[in-house]
Amino acid sequence: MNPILQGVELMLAGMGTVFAFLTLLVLSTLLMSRLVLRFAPDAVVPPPGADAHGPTEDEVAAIAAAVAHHRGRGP
Amino acid sequence: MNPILQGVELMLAGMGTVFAFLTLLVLSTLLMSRLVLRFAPDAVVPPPGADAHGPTEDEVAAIAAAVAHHRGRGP
Amino acid sequence: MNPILQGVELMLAGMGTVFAFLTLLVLSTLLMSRLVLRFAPDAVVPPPGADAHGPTEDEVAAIAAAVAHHRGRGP
Amino acid sequence: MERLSDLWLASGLYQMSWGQAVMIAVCLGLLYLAVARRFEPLLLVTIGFGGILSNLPGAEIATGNGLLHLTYVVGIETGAFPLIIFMGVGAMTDFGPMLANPKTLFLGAAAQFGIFATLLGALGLSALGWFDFSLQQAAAIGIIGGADGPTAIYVAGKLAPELLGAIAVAAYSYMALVPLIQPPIMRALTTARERAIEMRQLRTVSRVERIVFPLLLVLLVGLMLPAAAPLLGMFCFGNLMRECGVVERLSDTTRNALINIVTIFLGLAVGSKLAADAFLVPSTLGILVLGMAAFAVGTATGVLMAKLMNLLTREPINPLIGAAGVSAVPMAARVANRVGQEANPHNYLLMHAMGPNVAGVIGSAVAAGVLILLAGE
Amino acid sequence: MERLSDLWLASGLYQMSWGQAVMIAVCLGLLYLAVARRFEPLLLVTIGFGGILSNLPGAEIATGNGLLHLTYVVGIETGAFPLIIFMGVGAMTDFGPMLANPKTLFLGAAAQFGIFATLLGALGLSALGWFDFSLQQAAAIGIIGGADGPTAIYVAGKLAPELLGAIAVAAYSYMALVPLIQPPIMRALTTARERAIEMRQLRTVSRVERIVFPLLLVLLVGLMLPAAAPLLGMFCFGNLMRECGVVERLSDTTRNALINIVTIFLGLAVGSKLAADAFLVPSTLGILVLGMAAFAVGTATGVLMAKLMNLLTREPINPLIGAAGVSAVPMAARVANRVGQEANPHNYLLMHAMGPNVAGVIGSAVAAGVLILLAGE
Amino acid sequence: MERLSDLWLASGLYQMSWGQAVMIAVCLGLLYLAVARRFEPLLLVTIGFGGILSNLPGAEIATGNGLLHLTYVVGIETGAFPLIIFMGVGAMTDFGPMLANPKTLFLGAAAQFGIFATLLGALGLSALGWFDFSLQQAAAIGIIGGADGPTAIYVAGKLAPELLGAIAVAAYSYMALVPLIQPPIMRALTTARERAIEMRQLRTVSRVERIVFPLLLVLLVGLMLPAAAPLLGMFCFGNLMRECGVVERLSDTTRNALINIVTIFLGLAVGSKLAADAFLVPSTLGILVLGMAAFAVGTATGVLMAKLMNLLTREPINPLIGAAGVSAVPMAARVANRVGQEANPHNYLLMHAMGPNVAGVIGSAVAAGVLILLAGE
Ligand code: NA
Ligand code: NA
Ligand code: NA
Repeated sequence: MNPILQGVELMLAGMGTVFAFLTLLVLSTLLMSRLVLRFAPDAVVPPPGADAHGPTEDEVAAIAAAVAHHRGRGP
Repeated sequence: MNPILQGVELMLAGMGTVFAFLTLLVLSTLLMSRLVLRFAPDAVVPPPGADAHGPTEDEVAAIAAAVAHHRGRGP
Repeated sequence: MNPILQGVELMLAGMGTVFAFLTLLVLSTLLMSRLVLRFAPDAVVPPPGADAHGPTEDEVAAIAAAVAHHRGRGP
Repeated sequence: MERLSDLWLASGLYQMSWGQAVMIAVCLGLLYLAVARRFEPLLLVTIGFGGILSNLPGAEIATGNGLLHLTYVVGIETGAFPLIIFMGVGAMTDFGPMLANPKTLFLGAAAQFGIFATLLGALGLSALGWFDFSLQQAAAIGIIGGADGPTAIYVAGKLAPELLGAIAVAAYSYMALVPLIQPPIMRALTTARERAIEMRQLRTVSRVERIVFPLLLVLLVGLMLPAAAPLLGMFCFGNLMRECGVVERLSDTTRNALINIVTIFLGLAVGSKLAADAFLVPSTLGILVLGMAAFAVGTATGVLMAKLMNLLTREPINPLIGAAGVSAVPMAARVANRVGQEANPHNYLLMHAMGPNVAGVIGSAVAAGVLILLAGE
Repeated sequence: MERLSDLWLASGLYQMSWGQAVMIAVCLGLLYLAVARRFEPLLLVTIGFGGILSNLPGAEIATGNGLLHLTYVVGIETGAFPLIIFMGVGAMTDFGPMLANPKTLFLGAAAQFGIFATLLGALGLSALGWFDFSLQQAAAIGIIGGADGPTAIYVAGKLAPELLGAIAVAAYSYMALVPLIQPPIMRALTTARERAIEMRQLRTVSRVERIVFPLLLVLLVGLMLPAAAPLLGMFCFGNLMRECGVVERLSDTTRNALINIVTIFLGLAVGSKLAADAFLVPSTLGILVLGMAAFAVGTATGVLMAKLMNLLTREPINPLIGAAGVSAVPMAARVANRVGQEANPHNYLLMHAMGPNVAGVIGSAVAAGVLILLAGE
Repeated sequence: MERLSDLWLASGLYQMSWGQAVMIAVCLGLLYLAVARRFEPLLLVTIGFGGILSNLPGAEIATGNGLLHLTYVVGIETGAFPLIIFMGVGAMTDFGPMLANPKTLFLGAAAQFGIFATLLGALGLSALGWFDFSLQQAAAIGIIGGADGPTAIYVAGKLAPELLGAIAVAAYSYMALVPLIQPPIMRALTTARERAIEMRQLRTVSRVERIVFPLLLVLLVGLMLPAAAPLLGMFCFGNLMRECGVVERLSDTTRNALINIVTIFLGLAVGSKLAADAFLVPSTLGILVLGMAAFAVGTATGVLMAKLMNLLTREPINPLIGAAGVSAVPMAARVANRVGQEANPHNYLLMHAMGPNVAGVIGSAVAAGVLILLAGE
């Protein structure tokens, strides 16, 4: 078969699949979100990593800032 | 041979070995401890990891606690 | 060939190559440094690792020291 | 048009079997337990997700040159992953409580009876014609009673790789279920007064003892039972790195980056054994039932051994800590502590239970060595 | 004397070809861009240095039993390295903005047109007789338009390993050049008023949604297009570890030690494909030109799709965020934000652009699956 | 009964040879030195424990499909582990002092005489009939004088894998013994006045110089001696990652998690070469004696070279820093500093000694290249 034709066919199949897949993903995501928000609403949203052991980088940075703040206004 | 008999034999050999091994381990551990405490007593027991470089997770947590404590009672 | 002779030959070739290579390296390093200092002088020398994300071990240590200092002279 | 039909023929929807759909549901269930109930999440998240990937028809991740199959071949067929995990576990293990009271090693020995009783049970069910387990398979099922993930995977990889998926799932699931499985058995076998026994505070253990112990253990296992030497050797190596105090950077990497990396790939590789055609077979049901029995029997014999020791020795032992002898570190020790506090709120058994707990790791590694040696081939 | 001549015959000076000298200069150029201009430094430093090592004649690092060649065989021929990197990327990806506004997934779909247009372009240039790309090669070149390094390397490794060096260099270079390539196209296709559109603030996304989404995605891809399941499966696995909150230690290692280690060896292995005889061929020039076109077309179709959606839906979309649909995470999202602020200083598009940005990752992985399925063999 | 006899026949006690018992004692000695005396603990703990495991009869860890043997095949036969370690060492190395005073490179050249003198010595002992070392073996023994672990393991793996255990143990042991071996030689060859020489403070080195140097070095080695390019190339790659400032996350992982992981497995794999039948042979004694000589000769020629340079150049050099040219980073530089302070308490030689110290690493990698090229095959 003419390679250009093959390419066109591949483009149609490819973009078709990409759009079909992402359309399905949009629909199922919307459905999923609706179901989750109805049946499993979590009032507080713990940030990912909240269960991590030990202080995170951000926390350490916060500590550093706190110390800096304290020292800045110290005697 | 009857597989059940094989199993019984394996159980006897297995539990026998486990107990024999752990009995030997108990005896040699008691002996080892006695020898160590007699010939190589270390007055202070440095916690494992004392040689680690940099602050440990616990130390960082302690720092965080210290800062929090300080801020809590601050003006 | 006599292995000792082979060894002597290898020693001559080896030490010769080592000295030749390192002489070339000295010369090209001197040349490189001269070129760099002329054409690409950087007034401030940022320490390596300055671009690292998050506080470094040293910084955390500094925080720890700061807290310790503060607590030491606290009430 | 032809392209469309190619796409359809290659789709999962077209190719999926009922078994694969069931297995995906099972794996979603494992993930639910891991995430919502925190059942051994490190392993059940990775195994569960690996299981999903392995049941997507056409993805070919768990076959041929697929990543999960290659990982299985490289890491589990060779035994490398469980051994490295065991090294990491060694680098996390504190032998202090056991060294302070070496008698607790006997509790770790007694609890291994669950392994061999289950082995016999598996052979019995086969004799009844309900299942058809060979001696190797029965031994691999028994090791679930060791309550120790890497040991179970190592032994199953050697003796019965075709059952590895079910054995690993059973081992980790029941380890997570220890707080449900053990307390009724512990209460049934003890009086309230026994459960209230307070134990003498443990002595301090010196640094030299901690350093010498892993060397003593590896030499003893080398002399007595070399078949257990790979498992216990790597365990002792990790522990020596931890305790010797001069290779802290290696020890730290071993119990963090290295064990984490290997855990991820171990879990995925075990997941590759959850493909429907291998997992949805009657023997899986047998493995799940027998594995539960293994935990129960081990718990019971651990408690009974503690009671026996109370008859024979002067210093009182709270029999609850015998249940920690199955291992399931540190869950079983926590369970012993909790059940003890129900009977006596001033009772702090946690440290006392850590002794039999780590002894159980040694005990099941020794049992593993015997099984590999005598049931292997 | 003979030894001296051996040394001279074995020296690089004696053996070096012009091509190797040129390639070393090219690699020094890549290193310059990476270090002085911060062009994708993680990959261009490692690829560039690997390229230098591969063009030292007589060193034999990139051939036979040389380290770089072994790394290539173990890590890229098997697909392991790009898949592991993708897992790490998943562990770094926040699907929140996309979940808050799933419509932006369409932008990530539209921008994949760059891939297929480029594929057609490669076949067209071959029909004109300028180059001689097979269908497989054209598909591998097209994937540069996915603007996603690991996807490009994975597809090229499967379909056209002989072009992998050029494709990887093009993909990472153009990802670094996104701030230069995209803005003119974005401005040309939009009015100042469109660029000034402010978007409604995104809703908060719940933790459960974040956990369920990767499972939904992997199941959908398994049902629809299993050929994309390895890539998207590992991506979803990383993301699940990140979001589930119970395996933080695995997630942390995945997005730090593990992805860093694999990046180093991936870069060196890709560098091993920069040997002069494989890289200094006319097709490389074609790949560079076509790759640039792929980015441009994808940017354009992303923007145009956003304009089309504005015609069809009520809630206004700033068409600039369509350009982020090519992926090039997070560079393209930042570019959209910057161009938006030029038109309206109060316009904060960054979060809105992250949706199409990560959608573009999914979109190009789906496209990769189609290409592997239909152009493979 | 039969089972009992199986267990006995499989036990270590039954199978152990005298040689294995001796080797276990030797390994316990290495562990003692590593832990109690802090002799190169990172390597001697891992090698020593690997050696114990390899001498447990019946454990079969260091043979066949045993973990240590597989590790050896994958990591040392391919050269991958020493090369990765060298990359990590590069990421830890500061070339600043050497760049500030490039003349010190000559000291690193002179100290390599220890390598070639030892090679001759090994051939001489063979000519006398005391030992029977081939040219390859003599070259591998000589490289102990490079005082650089990964280089020694890399060369021994290529030229004389059968001697690798003894060579690695000798190299790391003598590196740990540098504070005992070097000072007497340094004092014997210098006057108190020479040792008291203070050196001019080093100039600041710019960031660009630091970045360009590893590139200059890898290109020079590629042009002059490609056989040394794998070693020095990986070393330069690590150093470039360190200095370029844009891939800090890769550089950090390289000098932490990655080098730690590889060190663990390198040590275990080297330990697998400490099995009694390979190690308890007369040639090991020869290797230990020759290795000691290698360190001594290298120290001496380094010091003498510094004295020669003092005759030829204006700016005075403290001859003690010549001893640091053997490498043994950073121990030898510290020794030079300490001996210098004995003669003149205001003398801070540490930074000055770091120049020849890292030059010694380059020098012995070049020597390794020559040996592999001319003695190989
Ligand atoms: Na156990
Ligand atoms: Na994309
Ligand atoms: Na050296």
